[in-house]
Amino acid sequence: MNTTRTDDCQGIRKSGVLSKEELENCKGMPSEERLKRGPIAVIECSEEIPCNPCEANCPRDAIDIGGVITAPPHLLEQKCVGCGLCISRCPGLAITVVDLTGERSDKVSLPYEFCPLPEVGEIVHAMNRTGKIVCDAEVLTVKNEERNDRTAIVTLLVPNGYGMEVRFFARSGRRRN
Amino acid sequence: MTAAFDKRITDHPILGPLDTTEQCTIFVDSKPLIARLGEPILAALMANDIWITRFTKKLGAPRGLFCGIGLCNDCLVFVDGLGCVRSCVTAVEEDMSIETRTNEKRRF
Amino acid sequence: MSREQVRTEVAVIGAGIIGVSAAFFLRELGRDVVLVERGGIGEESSGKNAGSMPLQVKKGPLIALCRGGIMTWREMDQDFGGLGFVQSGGLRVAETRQELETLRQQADARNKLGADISILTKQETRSIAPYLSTAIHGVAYCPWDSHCDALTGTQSIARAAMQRGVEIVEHSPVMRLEQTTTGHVNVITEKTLFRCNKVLLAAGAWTRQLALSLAVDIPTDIWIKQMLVTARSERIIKHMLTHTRGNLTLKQVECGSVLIGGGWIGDEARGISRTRFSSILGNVQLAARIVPDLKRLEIVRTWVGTDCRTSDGLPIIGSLSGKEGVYVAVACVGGYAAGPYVGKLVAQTMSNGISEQPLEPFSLSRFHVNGCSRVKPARKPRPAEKKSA
Amino acid sequence: MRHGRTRSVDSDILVVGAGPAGLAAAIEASEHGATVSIVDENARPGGQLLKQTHRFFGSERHQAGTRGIDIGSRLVATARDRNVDLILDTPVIGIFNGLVVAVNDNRHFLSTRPRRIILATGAAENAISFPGWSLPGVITAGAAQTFVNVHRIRVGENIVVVGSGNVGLIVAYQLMQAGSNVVAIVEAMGQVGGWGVHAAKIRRMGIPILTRHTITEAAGDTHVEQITVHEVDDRLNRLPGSEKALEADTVCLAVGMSPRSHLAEMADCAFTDVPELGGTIPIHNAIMQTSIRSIYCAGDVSGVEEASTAIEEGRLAGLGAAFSLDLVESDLYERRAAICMKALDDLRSGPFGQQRKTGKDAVLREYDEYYKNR
Repeated sequence: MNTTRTDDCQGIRKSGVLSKEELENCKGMPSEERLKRGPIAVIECSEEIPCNPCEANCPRDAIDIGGVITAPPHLLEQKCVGCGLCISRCPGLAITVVDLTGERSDKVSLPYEFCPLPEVGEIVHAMNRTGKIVCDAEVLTVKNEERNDRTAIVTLLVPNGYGMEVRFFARSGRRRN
Repeated sequence: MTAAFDKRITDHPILGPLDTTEQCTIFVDSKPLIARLGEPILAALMANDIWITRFTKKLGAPRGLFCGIGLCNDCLVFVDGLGCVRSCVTAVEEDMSIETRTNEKRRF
Repeated sequence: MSREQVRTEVAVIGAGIIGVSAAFFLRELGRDVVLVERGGIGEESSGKNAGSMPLQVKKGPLIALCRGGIMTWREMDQDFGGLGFVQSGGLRVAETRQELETLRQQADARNKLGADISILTKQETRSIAPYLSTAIHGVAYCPWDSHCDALTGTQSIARAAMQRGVEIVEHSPVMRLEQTTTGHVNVITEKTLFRCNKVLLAAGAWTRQLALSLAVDIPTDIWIKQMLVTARSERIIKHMLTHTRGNLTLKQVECGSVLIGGGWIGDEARGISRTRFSSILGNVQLAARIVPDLKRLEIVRTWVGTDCRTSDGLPIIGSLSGKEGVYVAVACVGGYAAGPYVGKLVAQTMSNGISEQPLEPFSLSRFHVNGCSRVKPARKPRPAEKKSA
Repeated sequence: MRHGRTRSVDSDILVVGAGPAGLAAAIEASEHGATVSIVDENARPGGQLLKQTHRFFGSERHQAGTRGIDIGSRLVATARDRNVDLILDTPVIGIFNGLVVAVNDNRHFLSTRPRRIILATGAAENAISFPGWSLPGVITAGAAQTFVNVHRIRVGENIVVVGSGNVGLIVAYQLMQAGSNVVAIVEAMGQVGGWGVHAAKIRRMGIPILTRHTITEAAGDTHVEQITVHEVDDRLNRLPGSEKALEADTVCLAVGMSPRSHLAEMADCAFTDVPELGGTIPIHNAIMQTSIRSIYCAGDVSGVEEASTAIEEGRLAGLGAAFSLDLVESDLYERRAAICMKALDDLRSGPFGQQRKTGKDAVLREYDEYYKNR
């Protein structure tokens, strides 16, 4: 079934996918300048829902929600170093850490709660926010530490330009040649 | 079901590997089947690919799992010694003898 | 608010078993009939009872009514179906020698009135009903005893009446009745005025209030009683069972459920009836004592129903003297069996002025002296706990 | 049908339901020195928390970021630590004028007349009907969750989820975690019902959310084999010619829940209808006391919300019941109640909580009306 629908660009409420405008207006998105400088969290959380563990767990106080628990998180991009601790803390699994500084490829670290976990070096189908396969990716690291409480953090190597697009992956059964 | 697939979730990213150390034998329509000790009858039936617990009396329509928490009474089966029970909330026991109502000769 | 005016030959008030049957038979006799009901069809006593129809527990003039009733149920079930009618024959159990003696005496009296009861010894009982407790001393057997499905019975008769042209108006409480100078009766609901030649009051326990607007007292009251039903099971009970003491009815219906009743009373608080736990317990204990196999079954539901009671235990049927064109037909405790026949008799009376059985014993005038009620309302039921003692 | 007393229950407070609300109520009340028993019909305590493998939202107070299953085990452990008497496998069958009657696992009646009753009986799932809805393979989302996450049985291979509220979205995700394939989520409204983050999680796995669609048939001989969906207009009328066939063996219905209020009804509690909270619920005040002074309610039975609000309501009910038994000092009572109420307000803020907040306010108004008119 074709999963891309005409209303995909109509925003999160209509389609479940953040539109370009929503992403741009999202307070958890780092600026382009900041993205160029090194790894950083990308918090794709645009709605007012009662939730704040990202703020509570950030060791550098780089996420601000404020007094009202339903306020969407505000990423303080100068403080964030892209440590990735928030990835597994987010109940909505809405946080990734991206590193766009690589010469040939971007890095995307994302939460993965499926088994079996991919292996390092495995080639996977990288998917965008609508589930469309956009490129191949190589699994760089797989971390399933106890502090992440069963949410594994998988870091993918994707071609330059895909770091802000790839948000999920599917196993392909292939390995690096 | 159209295709065969593994009914037991042997590994799970959050819940971990399935514990199958404690098993028991139950008899479903006189056929011996393996169940996990303490699981509901319906889980044991489904794990063994039995999805129909009964046929309705009036229309002969099949019934099976619906609510899963003992509210809807769709999944009634007959257990020797216990009578008519809700299979989704009644735990299996060793040597339990269960009759699904796939056999319409039985008049319930 | 102006009401829509509707002309009809006969209006029947109350869509319980008597009302729907009367409407059915009035239509069969060629009358133009509207049936007006304050709630839904068969929602009160006629839908909430346990469907027991034991003829052998009836006495006096009720026996003939009940025989007619059972025959009418049978005919209707053959005619259009859906009544769940089963003439299983009934056993009335005696737990002691004295009780068996009581049964013997009652059988002698009732057989003269056509009850066809025979007394079976312990051994004979065991041979026809091995499912009964071995402690049973004997039973009275009556081939007339039957049961039906109260959930569908009244509904099915109503449907048949509709198919034959009866108009049924549900959810329309009758506010008052008026006799006009032209000899008509106006039946007034919130939205409609039904102008009719004749009206039948068949509103069960609510008839008393209805008749007040005509300045007539119909001495009935309400008895709240409760019933239980078990999960389906293989066939255990083959007969309609009753107890000499009158506090148990037991039958296994076609789907396999066992219905347990016997007039155990429920509670009432602020107009809402509720089951009473001691009654559930007592009823269950008694049922399991008589049929030990019931211990295996689960009770899946209990509920309360209502019974319309009269002080002498007989129904009130016939025309209201001095009230031209107004008729009444209300049953009594255990009146469900007789219901369709009561409807038939009153339909015949309303249509032809005469019925196949005399209705004099059931006339309202038995309660009245010079237009005044001469009896107190029926007494309060005894507490259930005492019944099981 | 056997009867007789096998064990006696003589606690001050009887809680019905060992889910998040009931456990929280019991813990709170026992903290103030009340003796508390919880009766639950299930073999394991925890209620719906037993199948919530996902992380919870909320704040630190609500153990946000912790998985529901773990919150459940913590609550159970705390209740056991506080000597709360957990009576399991024991459905309560009725409340007769203050007499609570249950049937325990040996099929014996257990009856007790506690000084206070806290009803935390939860909610039951709604269903929708369509041709084929009674076929094996059409199940509720809760059934799917129970069988997948508690009993570890895969309920189907290719699954269609009906309803895109949080339950539908979360269950779809958990079905995927269990190795099933979710074919699509079908939603009759023009937009996704649940939170964007849950929807985004589903979409990026390639699962379509068919908004403005409804299921119109489940076909199959003795099990679902194919699903038909139709597109609908604003008024939910099917658009002719819009039908699509989906190959699926299972349908999960996630179409809302209704409070399980039978016991409150049997106890003669006054009711009000609040569609925002799932239907007819017992009216109650801010500390969850119903119109019957000795009966409190908490959790979904007092209005369908979620586990974090259920826990807060449970605390309030436990606190209120203990206070009414003179076990809590006034200022402590007021302090603790204020904290719970503030937490509830937080959980009900924002566009998604607003509706529930409005519903709860309506219940409080009804309660005041009720007492004014007496």
